[in-house]
Amino acid sequence: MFQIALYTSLILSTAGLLFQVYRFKKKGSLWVPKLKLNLDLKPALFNTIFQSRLFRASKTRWAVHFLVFSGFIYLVFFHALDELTVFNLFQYYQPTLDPFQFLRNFAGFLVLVGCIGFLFRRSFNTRINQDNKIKYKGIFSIILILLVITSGFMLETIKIISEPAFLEMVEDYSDLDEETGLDNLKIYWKTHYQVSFKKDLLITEDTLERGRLLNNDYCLDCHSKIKSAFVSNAFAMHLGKPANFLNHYRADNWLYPIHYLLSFLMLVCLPFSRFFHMLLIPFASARHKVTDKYFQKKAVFIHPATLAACTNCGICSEVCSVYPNFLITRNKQILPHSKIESARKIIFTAHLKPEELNQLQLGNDDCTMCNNCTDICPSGIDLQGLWKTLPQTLQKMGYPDNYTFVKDKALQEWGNKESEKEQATGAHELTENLTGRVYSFENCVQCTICTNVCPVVAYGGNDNDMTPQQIMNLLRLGKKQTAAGTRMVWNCLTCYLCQEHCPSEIKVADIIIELRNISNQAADRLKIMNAADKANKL
Amino acid sequence: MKKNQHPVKLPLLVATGDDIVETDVLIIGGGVTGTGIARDLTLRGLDVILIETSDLNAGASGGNHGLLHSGARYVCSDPEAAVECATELEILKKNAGHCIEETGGLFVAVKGDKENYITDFPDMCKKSGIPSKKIDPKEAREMEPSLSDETIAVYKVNDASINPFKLSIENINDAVSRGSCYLSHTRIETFKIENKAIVYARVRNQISGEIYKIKAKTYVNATGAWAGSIAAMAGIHISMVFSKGSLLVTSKRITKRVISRLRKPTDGDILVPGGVVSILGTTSVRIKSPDNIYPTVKEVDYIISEGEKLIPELKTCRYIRAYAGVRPLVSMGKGDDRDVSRGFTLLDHEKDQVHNFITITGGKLSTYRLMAEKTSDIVCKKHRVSVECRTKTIPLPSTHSGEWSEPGVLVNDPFKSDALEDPFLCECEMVPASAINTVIDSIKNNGGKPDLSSIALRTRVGKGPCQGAFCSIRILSHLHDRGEIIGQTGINDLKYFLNERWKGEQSLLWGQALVQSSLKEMIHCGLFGLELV
Amino acid sequence: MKDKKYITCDITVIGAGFAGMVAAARASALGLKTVQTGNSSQLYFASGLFDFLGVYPLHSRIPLKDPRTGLELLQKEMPDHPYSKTGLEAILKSFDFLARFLQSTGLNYVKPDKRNRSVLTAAGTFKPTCMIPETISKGCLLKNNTPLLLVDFKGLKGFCAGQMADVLKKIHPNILTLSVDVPGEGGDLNPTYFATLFEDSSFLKKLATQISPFLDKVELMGMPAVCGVNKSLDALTRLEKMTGLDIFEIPMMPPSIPGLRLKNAFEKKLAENNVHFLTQAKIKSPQFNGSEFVLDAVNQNMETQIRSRGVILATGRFPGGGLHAQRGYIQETVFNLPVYQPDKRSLWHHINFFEQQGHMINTAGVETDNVFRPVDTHGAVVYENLYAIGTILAHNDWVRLKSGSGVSAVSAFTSVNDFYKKSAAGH
Amino acid sequence: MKLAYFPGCKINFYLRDYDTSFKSLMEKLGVDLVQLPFNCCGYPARSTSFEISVFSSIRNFALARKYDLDIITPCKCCFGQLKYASYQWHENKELKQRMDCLLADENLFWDGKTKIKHLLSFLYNDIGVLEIKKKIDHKLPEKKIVTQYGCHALRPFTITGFDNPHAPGIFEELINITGFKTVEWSKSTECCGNPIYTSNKNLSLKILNSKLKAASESGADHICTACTHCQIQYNDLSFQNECQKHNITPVLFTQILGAALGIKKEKLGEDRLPIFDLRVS
Repeated sequence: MFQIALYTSLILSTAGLLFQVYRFKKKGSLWVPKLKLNLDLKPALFNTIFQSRLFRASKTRWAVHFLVFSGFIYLVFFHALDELTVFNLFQYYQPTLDPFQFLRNFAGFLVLVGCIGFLFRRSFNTRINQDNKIKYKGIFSIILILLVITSGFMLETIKIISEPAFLEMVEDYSDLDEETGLDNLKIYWKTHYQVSFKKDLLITEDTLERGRLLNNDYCLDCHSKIKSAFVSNAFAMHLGKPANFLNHYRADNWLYPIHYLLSFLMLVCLPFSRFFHMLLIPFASARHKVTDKYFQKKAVFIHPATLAACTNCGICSEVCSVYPNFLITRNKQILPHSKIESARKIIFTAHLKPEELNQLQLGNDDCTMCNNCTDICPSGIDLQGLWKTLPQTLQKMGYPDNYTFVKDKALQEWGNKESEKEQATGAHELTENLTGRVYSFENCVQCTICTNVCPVVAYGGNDNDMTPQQIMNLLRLGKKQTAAGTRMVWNCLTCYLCQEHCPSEIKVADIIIELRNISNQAADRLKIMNAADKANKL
Repeated sequence: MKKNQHPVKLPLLVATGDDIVETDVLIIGGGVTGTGIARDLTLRGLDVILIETSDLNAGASGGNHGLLHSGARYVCSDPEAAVECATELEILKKNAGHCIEETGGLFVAVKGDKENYITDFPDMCKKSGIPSKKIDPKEAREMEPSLSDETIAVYKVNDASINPFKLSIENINDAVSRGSCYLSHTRIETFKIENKAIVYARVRNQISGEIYKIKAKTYVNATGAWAGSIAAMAGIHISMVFSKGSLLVTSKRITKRVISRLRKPTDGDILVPGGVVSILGTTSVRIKSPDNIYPTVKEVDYIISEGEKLIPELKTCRYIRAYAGVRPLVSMGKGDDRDVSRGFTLLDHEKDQVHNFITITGGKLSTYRLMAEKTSDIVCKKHRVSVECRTKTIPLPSTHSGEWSEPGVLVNDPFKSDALEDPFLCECEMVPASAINTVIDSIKNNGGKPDLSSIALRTRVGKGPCQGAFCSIRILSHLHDRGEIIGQTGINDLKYFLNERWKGEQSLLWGQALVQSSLKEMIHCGLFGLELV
Repeated sequence: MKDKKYITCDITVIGAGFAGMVAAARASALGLKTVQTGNSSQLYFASGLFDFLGVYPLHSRIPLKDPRTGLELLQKEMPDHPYSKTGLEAILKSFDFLARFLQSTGLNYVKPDKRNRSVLTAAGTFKPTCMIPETISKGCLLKNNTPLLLVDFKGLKGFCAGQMADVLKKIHPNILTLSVDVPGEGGDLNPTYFATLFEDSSFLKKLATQISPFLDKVELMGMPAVCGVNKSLDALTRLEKMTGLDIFEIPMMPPSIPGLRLKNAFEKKLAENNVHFLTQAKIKSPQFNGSEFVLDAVNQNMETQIRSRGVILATGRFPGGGLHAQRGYIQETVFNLPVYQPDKRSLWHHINFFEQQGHMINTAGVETDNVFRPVDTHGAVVYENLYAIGTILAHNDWVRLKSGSGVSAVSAFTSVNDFYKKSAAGH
Repeated sequence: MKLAYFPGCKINFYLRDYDTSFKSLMEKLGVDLVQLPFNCCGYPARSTSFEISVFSSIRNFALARKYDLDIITPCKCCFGQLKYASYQWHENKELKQRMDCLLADENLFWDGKTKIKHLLSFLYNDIGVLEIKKKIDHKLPEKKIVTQYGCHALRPFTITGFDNPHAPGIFEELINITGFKTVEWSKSTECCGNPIYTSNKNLSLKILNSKLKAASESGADHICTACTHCQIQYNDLSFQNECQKHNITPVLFTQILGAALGIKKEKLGEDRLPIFDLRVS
């Protein structure tokens, strides 16, 4: 059965891997131009083995992660695969011998502590928790690890206390029976190896000493002191009465398959769960940044495999420059860890609601390209490359950035929706409200100085429509929405020359900026409306 | 812009020497009544010439609130007129919707207004069948936040605002497109009367100085305040009384609805929104002659002091201009001119021994169509034409050249595509060169001569805050560029135009308006030295 | 809590229009530590022509050939007019100072002549003025028979050569016109940007080619005043060399490029002279503590307390904000000085815009003593070291008299000199 | 002197040398810089929401306030935005309350006391040109240079109070003491085009080009900005296609002044101009 399970899981895992590779290739061909892989191996190696990027990002998180990583690596290579590794290295190898017994426990302990650390962080980290959907992502993998480790410890514990196992061993490796002092050995093992016997045994110094001698003769070659299995031993010591019960039902026999089945499950899940990051991060951190070549070739995404390397750790969001934007708009798609999740959805499942897409466009628009997230990403994903390419993708999907949207929109269409918008705007929005108050622009004396000093008017040519003064006049004529839809409002450099030169001291630039806010809001609404229209038609 | 919508081009009247132009009906006076009659008669199949001594809406038609009464204002003083207003309102809403903004109206009483008028008001409305609805003052202040906090009673009625310029332009455009003829700047010199009938009218083109005759079967005198002097030419005496009403235009629209004071109609108690501005009025001052009228400082201050009781903001807001109109009243009685008669006077001069001469005067903007209908009825009777009036049913078409008289009109698309090729000549009201060109063509089609004043009449040019300071010279340049003006007339035209604008500003120049006008004087007197020319 | 700064200085000039600039120029030239507040954009409205006295008496409606004759009569008839307080010599001196000051910034003016100069304007009319930029000066060569080419530019609104030619035809029959399609530019041309194009040789060359067909037909060429911003004379001379014509600029409506040149010149030179300029700052609650003025110059984000021994009030009239008209009366906005004004609003304006005597409101303003210190209703000086200069002064309808720059310059010059003399004596 | 260093979003990854040389310069002048976890200044959000942009700035102020430090930034855009936000915060009570609430959520507060200084105004006003001149021990060669003031520091003057917005001079003064000679040009106070680079690249480059043209016509060898954004515009874009013909090299002000103050080459960043090796002592 072990063999069947092993091979099945190996086959499944390989199949999964192949599938993923195929998927990346297929999706990749949709989104990414054919570029050489162009790998840079040194940092990748470094990052893979020592998680150097994570170390740079956060020492504590690195410490916790490294607990799991190192423990896990040990367990995989020196426990699960012991037949391939330690057996060949050490002739005398026995899993119950020190240092192996101790190291196994220690490694398991490390993983256990690390995993608890993971869970702990998930409950207390502030920024990542802003997105509940992501908060619990990957928790399956953590729990699976926990289960494997716990089942391992439980198995060991049970084996320690198990009378039947003890008796089997005695039978296999000695010729002892009741007469030849089996009881003495039992007594010794009860005291020093925590075996739980049904029968009460009389413990005296004498019997214990005899048991010790028997132990030296028969057992010591293969069994180090049980104290070194400090986790399982501790469990065993505190197990108490249920031990007999477990012994009776041969818990060791059925815990063993549980343990390896869980382990195999992990293997199967490797390509489909968070475990996959173990393979993807090396790949991601080996890849070069998005270069201009991508843009020239009109590529719209970074490589899907790189994208999949994200572990939702949320460190990127902790350094995000525009976090305050999120605090006000509560648009999760501002935070990089949410954005990348959405990007993954777009590329792999393509199921995003219009509002979500719009939010993503808006959130991504807020990005200042400060590169903080990319710089810190422990997985080495070129996040900024993604943020740069994302607008093109979204535009193709019908969610252009607001500038393009407004530019392509006829002013007429803009004006037609004016009335309905009038109700929606201005509600509870904290602004200077310059555009809403006549006195902020009515003092215009039509001298056209603002227009004359404006670099956009001077160099804009066909790119521009209105002049700053005409914007003021549109406002006076009650055409706020039309004014908001003009290109001038979007082309404005906010250089404040107009405002500085206005003889009537009208806050021309501030008004134009406020109009751009209005225009942005209007564009958002229109885009959602358009999307809804489209959906309705379909 | 749809370029193919120009009015049908008329064969230009080339009248020289003793040439006689013949027609069925000669209408004198290009106000709303005159243009209304022209359209009415044309629709009934008559051939019409309309002459106007200056240009459209030069008299009271251009000097009023632009208010379409629901009738509520007259329920106490003149219930008959009230009913007329109510019926006409419905017809106009249906047929000339593009000239009308259905704002709705509020009648508002503030502390200190007479109690019994307030309490009687709803009953009187009911009697005349005019819908009105009582509104809680608090709620009213939510609807119109600028209302005084001393508001004590509010009634909602169906008042609406109308653009009288657009109305006249559309009426005459429709008449012309159906084959009638409009001659602006054409003045009656004399009537030739023989056998108790007018044989022909000698007219003079005010611009070219040409004199010629127009021979018609019937002559309609629709000259409003000048009805008396025209009638006198035919030897008929009409006793006219002139009452000047002044109005103020604010720089922004203060209320959404028409606001009237809930009291016996007097001065400064109506505020009518018109596009992006509000118009506050009026006064009632007896004057001797309807010529050369303008609002005085005293009137302006009085109107504001009355208006601010209703809407306190009127005290501090910026005013763009003031203008005045003359109510022509055929009066016999005494007292306030408002009491005399707001109903119209239709005189068939058959009784005065001139058979083919009709005078229509008085009345109000709200009932212009009815006045035109009644007048046309008489004309038709004289012509033995038995076609029913059709202005009740046939909607007034909307033409392109009428569009630009609308405040705040934006033909949106050109901005995106043609902004570069189509500069704004008037920046305040955003009138592009293409619009000016359309209007120039339309004026020329009607046989007129495009100049600053006639363009300003048909567009928003000069009506914004700068009051012609910047746009005048730009448009003058444009006219020269197009070759519409040749020779010296340009400067005189400019001076005349600026002076006309000035009449409307000089009484309310303080604060920012004074700043603007100082700038205007700096440009036109300081730099160009126009006062020396 | 706004940022607060403290400055101590000799003299504060409130206002950055023409008069304020001259005052600051004079004060800094005399070595006074000067602070200036205001909005210099008012200079965009300046024609760049310095008038002395263009018309007097007003009802004559004839431009004065020689301003001195008008001045004599004016001094006799209008003893309250600012000119009556200074005399011819001070006026000429102030013009001279101004010319030298501007020369030092690279802006050349033609010094005053005994006769007024007639400058052709964009409306086709002539404006009598005294001192003019060199770029405009050749327009005064215009004689009846000089063949003249008037050039306008498509897209430059409010300037039409054809219209000017039409107006001028009566007195000057020999005019050709040309409307230039500006290469590389479409649609509206905004003067300030357009003017910078003239500083580019390749643009001038293209322009010269367009003019070339007219070269043998005319001797003189007039064009709108947009020939370069900072190096206007240089640009004009280059164009003259390319075409071989005498060229002059024609002032047009605001924003005026000659005004912009003045603005740039003043701003640059005054900054070099260490005049501390607080732009758009408003003076709030000025106080005098017996020895110096304490002025709070308030910005949106900053408050500057200025301590200054002297103050020059050059806030201008209504457009500059020095005077403010309520519905019933006129106020001075900074010190709330008494304002000479018509009794009631109905007297402010005449019903005829072009009324030959001018509008009465234009004579309103601050009355001063002979060195331009404001006086109260009893004729007593309000503050020892407070001066009012420029268009804010009463009894000077500068628009109609064509005396704006002259009064501004002479009042600025006289008042700063007076303050300097006093403080020199005091030290 | 101790100041909180506000680097702004772009400097770290797009103009690292500016960062390096700025830090060295401050060290040389005896200024301790403290790095705080600042967020974006809020300028980019001006386009979308007034509230966000002000909050971003105020949050930075609050962070600095926590350590009782004033802020210094080498970026004019950040400087202008922080000034603007502090002005709005002082003016608008409703806004103030909202900001207080938002800050309280993160256990922060701001009382309006933190000041924001730009590199140039700090050098000019707080240290003094004479003081710096005294420390200069390496005269640089007389290269001609034009300065670009940067819109957001200069305007609106009534909010930033940086320098005379029409005829500014502090930058020139600070450069002329190094041995470089500033040249007058017509466009020193105009925009470089960077703010709309992402949305309207065409126009942005047109404006940049016009500036480069004016700069080269003035006969300058170099252009210098003392603003991260403007500098990026010149550094990254002025060598692109159409801009190449103007022979103007952008230089960093901090490198010039640093070199003049005798700061070691290595401490001024990686990308240095060869002129630094040609010091005239």
